[in-house]
Amino acid sequence: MTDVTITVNGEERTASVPPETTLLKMLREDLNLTGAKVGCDVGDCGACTVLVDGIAVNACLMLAGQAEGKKIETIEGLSTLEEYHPIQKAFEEVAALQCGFCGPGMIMSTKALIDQGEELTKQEIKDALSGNLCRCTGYTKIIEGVIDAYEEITGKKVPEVNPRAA
Amino acid sequence: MKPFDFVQPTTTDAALAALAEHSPNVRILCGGTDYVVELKHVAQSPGVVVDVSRLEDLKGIELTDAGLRIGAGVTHSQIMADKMIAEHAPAMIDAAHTVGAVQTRNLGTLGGNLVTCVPSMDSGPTLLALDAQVTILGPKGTRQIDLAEFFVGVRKTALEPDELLLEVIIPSENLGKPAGFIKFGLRKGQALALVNAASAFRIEDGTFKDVRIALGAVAPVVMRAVKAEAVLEGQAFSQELISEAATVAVSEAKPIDDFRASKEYRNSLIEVGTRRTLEAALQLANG
Amino acid sequence: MRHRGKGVGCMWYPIGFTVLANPSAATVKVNEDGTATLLTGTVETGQGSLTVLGQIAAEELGIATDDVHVVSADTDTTPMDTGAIASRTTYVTGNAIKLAAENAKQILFEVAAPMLDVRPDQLEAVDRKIQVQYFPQRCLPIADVALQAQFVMGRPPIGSASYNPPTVAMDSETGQGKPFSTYVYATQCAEVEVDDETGQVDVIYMSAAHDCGTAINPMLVEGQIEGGISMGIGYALQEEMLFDDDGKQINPNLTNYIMPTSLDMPEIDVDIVENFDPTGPFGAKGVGEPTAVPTAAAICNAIHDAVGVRITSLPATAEKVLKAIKEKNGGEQKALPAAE
Amino acid sequence: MADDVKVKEKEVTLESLRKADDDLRLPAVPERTLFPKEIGVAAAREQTPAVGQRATRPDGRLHGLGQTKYIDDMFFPGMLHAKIKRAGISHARIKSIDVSEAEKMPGVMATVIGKEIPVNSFGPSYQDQPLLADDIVRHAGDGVAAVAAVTEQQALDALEKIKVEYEELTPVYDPLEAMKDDAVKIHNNESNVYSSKTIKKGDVEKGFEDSDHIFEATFTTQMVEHVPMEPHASIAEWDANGRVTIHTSLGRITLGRADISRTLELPINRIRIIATVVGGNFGGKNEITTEPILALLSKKTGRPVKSVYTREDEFISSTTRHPFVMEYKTGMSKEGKIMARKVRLVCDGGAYCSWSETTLGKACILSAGPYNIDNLHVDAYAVYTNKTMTGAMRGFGAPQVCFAYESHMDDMAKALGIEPVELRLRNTFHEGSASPTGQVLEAVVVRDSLEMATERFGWQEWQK
Repeated sequence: MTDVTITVNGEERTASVPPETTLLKMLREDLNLTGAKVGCDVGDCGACTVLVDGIAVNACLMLAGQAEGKKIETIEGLSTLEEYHPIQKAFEEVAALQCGFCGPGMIMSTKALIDQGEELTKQEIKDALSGNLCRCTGYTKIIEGVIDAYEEITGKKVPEVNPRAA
Repeated sequence: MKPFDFVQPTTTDAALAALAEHSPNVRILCGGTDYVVELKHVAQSPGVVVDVSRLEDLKGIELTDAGLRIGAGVTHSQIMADKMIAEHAPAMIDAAHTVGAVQTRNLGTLGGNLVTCVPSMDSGPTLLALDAQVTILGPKGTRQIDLAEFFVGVRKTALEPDELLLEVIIPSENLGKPAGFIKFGLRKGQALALVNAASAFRIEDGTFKDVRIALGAVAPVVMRAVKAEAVLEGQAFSQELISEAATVAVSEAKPIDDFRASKEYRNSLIEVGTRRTLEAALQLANG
Repeated sequence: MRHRGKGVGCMWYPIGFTVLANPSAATVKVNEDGTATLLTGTVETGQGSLTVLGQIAAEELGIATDDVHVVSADTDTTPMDTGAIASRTTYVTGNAIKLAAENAKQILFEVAAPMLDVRPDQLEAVDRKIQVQYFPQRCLPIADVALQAQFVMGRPPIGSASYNPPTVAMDSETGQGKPFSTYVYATQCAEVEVDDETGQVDVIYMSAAHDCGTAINPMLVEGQIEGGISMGIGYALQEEMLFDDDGKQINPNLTNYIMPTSLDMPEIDVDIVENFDPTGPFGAKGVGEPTAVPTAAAICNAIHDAVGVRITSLPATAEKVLKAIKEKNGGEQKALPAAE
Repeated sequence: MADDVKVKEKEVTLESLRKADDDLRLPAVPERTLFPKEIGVAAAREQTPAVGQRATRPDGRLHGLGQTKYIDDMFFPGMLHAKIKRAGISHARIKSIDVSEAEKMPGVMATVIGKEIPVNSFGPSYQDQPLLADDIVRHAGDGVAAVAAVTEQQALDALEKIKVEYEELTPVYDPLEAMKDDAVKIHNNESNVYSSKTIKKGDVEKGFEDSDHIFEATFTTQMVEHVPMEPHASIAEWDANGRVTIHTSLGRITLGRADISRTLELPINRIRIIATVVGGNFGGKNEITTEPILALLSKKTGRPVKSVYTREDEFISSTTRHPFVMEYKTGMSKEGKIMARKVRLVCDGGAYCSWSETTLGKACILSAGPYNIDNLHVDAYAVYTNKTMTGAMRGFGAPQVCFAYESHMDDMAKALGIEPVELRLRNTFHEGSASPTGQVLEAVVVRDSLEMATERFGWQEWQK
């Protein structure tokens, strides 16, 4: 067993896990943070997306030991007792999620994207979400939610483009 | 996953020591986007897994006398965001962008992509087209070889079990060399390559010079289409010649027939990919 | 060269099981403060059906969506339901809920009638009030009536009901009969761009006009249509379970089973065709399945329009499209040297 | 030699690691999720009338906060993990199954094989599917045994120790081959055709005679998966009163409960199914899968038992969409009126019937398209093959036939020189049209939908 200490959502946590434990398994089974989901367990679906030192990763592809000492953000850490996180709020308002299983991963990818502070186009948003598979929504309302949240958080606008223009 | 031991050295010396100590029951882990997947499916424990993701020597992108040095542990996302790469080898950014999705690019490393050495790797063709070299660190010190020699076979490289890939170097004379990269996959996002192609050349006095055409996913390892290069080398540039080179490239490749695509279809893509990357490079050459 | 093309796909689709009974039952309990609890045995599988069913109960009781709490999917506590299948939830379960709410409302009316000095059949439930038809000023808050019903009259306003769509068995020789109570209709149009050298098809834009009777919740209807289109795009262009000679699946993973990502989705415009089905709850029918039905047809017709090839076997992969283009061009296509 | 010694030492370490893993690791204190205690409600939820409002979803809020508990997010004290051994062979007779070695593996608490299931068959139309194959394996994804162990890895390791002896049988994968008289029979039936449907309306031969043009075409479609993002998952817990509570990702709990009751020979009132929230269905979660197996494992061990399909399980052993072979023959007048249509549908029904009966029926009725056709003849067949079973999936046969009849329509439009949308408008159902089954249709808006979608598209003015 290895002792792994990580900072999760601002709080230092330690768990004793076998070396072959993934960060995902440690979060879900040892820290009881079940927001990140097991959708494929091989890095295809993105349902387990969490932020490690601010970047989006598939927690199923990172060994817990590799996360030692790092800052982990999960879906459970977004909202506070004071604030409903604007991404979560926007997703609720446009009904971005249907079955919801992809939701936590989708939202964490969105957070990583918006946190970068870059100006975003719709194409860049699609690109940033292409590692998060969703079967219910056709991504349409999810992208709508991301745009709303981005505009709310940054005060900037995502430019309108007509894909049909040759 | 089958149980294994995990070591996480913080210096290259410690990493080499760990490799030496546990060889041959030892494997190197860096980004894990490929190897952790493999670990989940293997029937036998690898024994010891050495995580090299914390080695400072594997990090960083910098200009040296030799050229542009990219640490083996640099992630695809870091490549995409790097200003020096954007300036000196922009085709690498196009290639990095086609690797998996954001999450894969954030974890996956350039070195890992090369070491895994699957035919469909996305980093290989551009680097081959730019005559990249790799530095290998072992118990006896470092050695430098051409990337072309590094690729030995499917999932087989020139790395010895006790060695470590340290860095990739794009020689200084090739910085800014016009190059194009294209990837054909089965969908727009998160696709494995059916065919990858990269081309690079200079135009001097209206003729093609130092032509490089590299193809991925069309042979056991990423390969150069040397006959196709020869079609162009030293010739005055013309569209017909580019098309001819693309046709010749097809004859050099040995793509497989599998469930993703037939050999015939891959051949069509090799032709189109070679032509389009040559055209892209030409556009850059013409400014 | 890239070629644009347009294509249309039109369809019809039934609601509920083919002839077979597929009943739903429901219980609606109006609480003493005028809010309500709905018990249904159907399962929320992502569509938002619980929200829609809550809206149906709320509508019948004249209260708001938020006033209804929905309890579902527990065989110990919720009534029989055939389940989330056959695009039947809004229509069949919805009808059962509407009837159950009507029964609960009837108790409220009977309690309110003497309070308002009218007959129960002269009342209606609107805006959280029980009021006299055509005399909106003669009203009582539904909360007051519910409280009265429960604690003074001793008649808790609880209603239960079931619904099964009426069908007529099909003749075994000719199939003549009435297999379904109702049908929905839809059209989708696709604009694609086809690369004639690689066969790659980009779906650029889709418009979709779907009939679902009354849209109980237009936002959720749109979500169904957009999601159905994405499934249709995968069906049209990429997805296929492949087997080896021993009957084992070659691609049982999301790396090699190619379902659409966000980058593969076009812009979509959704329209809901105005319609009212008198047999459905407040005119509603259903929308779940039909959304995935005409997409592949529209896309394949657009490919045909763009490059003149007819794909007769799905999926229309880039390889298949390129092969068809080459066959069509026959000798025109430059022959490639045969690789060893 | 020195290396060998080292490896040996290693194995001891690994073994001890595994032992340490034997202890159930359950979180002592649940982690908290923060959120403001007073999140406002969207106006649309507060408004009357309720119908027509773009009301937000209360469950959607929980999804976004990561608070929704799907089955895999539930951990009960003492809970075991179950895994199913798949046959990996598409057609075979099982000679023997030996689980004795598996039962000795660390952490393994119980195993189950098909013969232990009281009634080892289920299915919505025909009960032709075993929960675990006990005699004949009919597709490679068929389960043959189940293991419950303390950890998932222990269960997986134990699967490797299960020995199954097979006698290989000739497989048949192509539905057209499987229809032939001399084809190997997958079930103990006279024919592999297990369901057929017919619709006859008017006089189709006369209709062809009256036509100016006859068009024929054949279309085929592939097998696809639902790919719900949440794989099938269940937890079963047998209690002291002989009741079993099952948390499951099932879309139709009432009928699922009846299936479980039948397979376990247990009174319905001793079964409780809680489906809470299902992470995507699309028709794929309309049948029981492992529930009775988990119930038995729970009964044997006195512990809750959980099973979550891997993505691979999801592909190879859950239902899929039917591949179809569709032959169309349509007679047209030169003005573009459909005079007659003959359709033959063959649906690859996979190893078990599942929802194929229903799919075939719907496909048969819908195959004419939303068009007035006075003379129609449709024959449809569902055929067993040694492939993953095909079942309910969003559209029940409709996406297949729609692809065919709409592709066919465009080809005819081109041949007749009639604009494709115009050709459709000349034939669409209208209020009071008689369907292929003679049903008088009401609330028909197919024309409206055509006009609306094409107008939004900009069909008329669109240029390449």
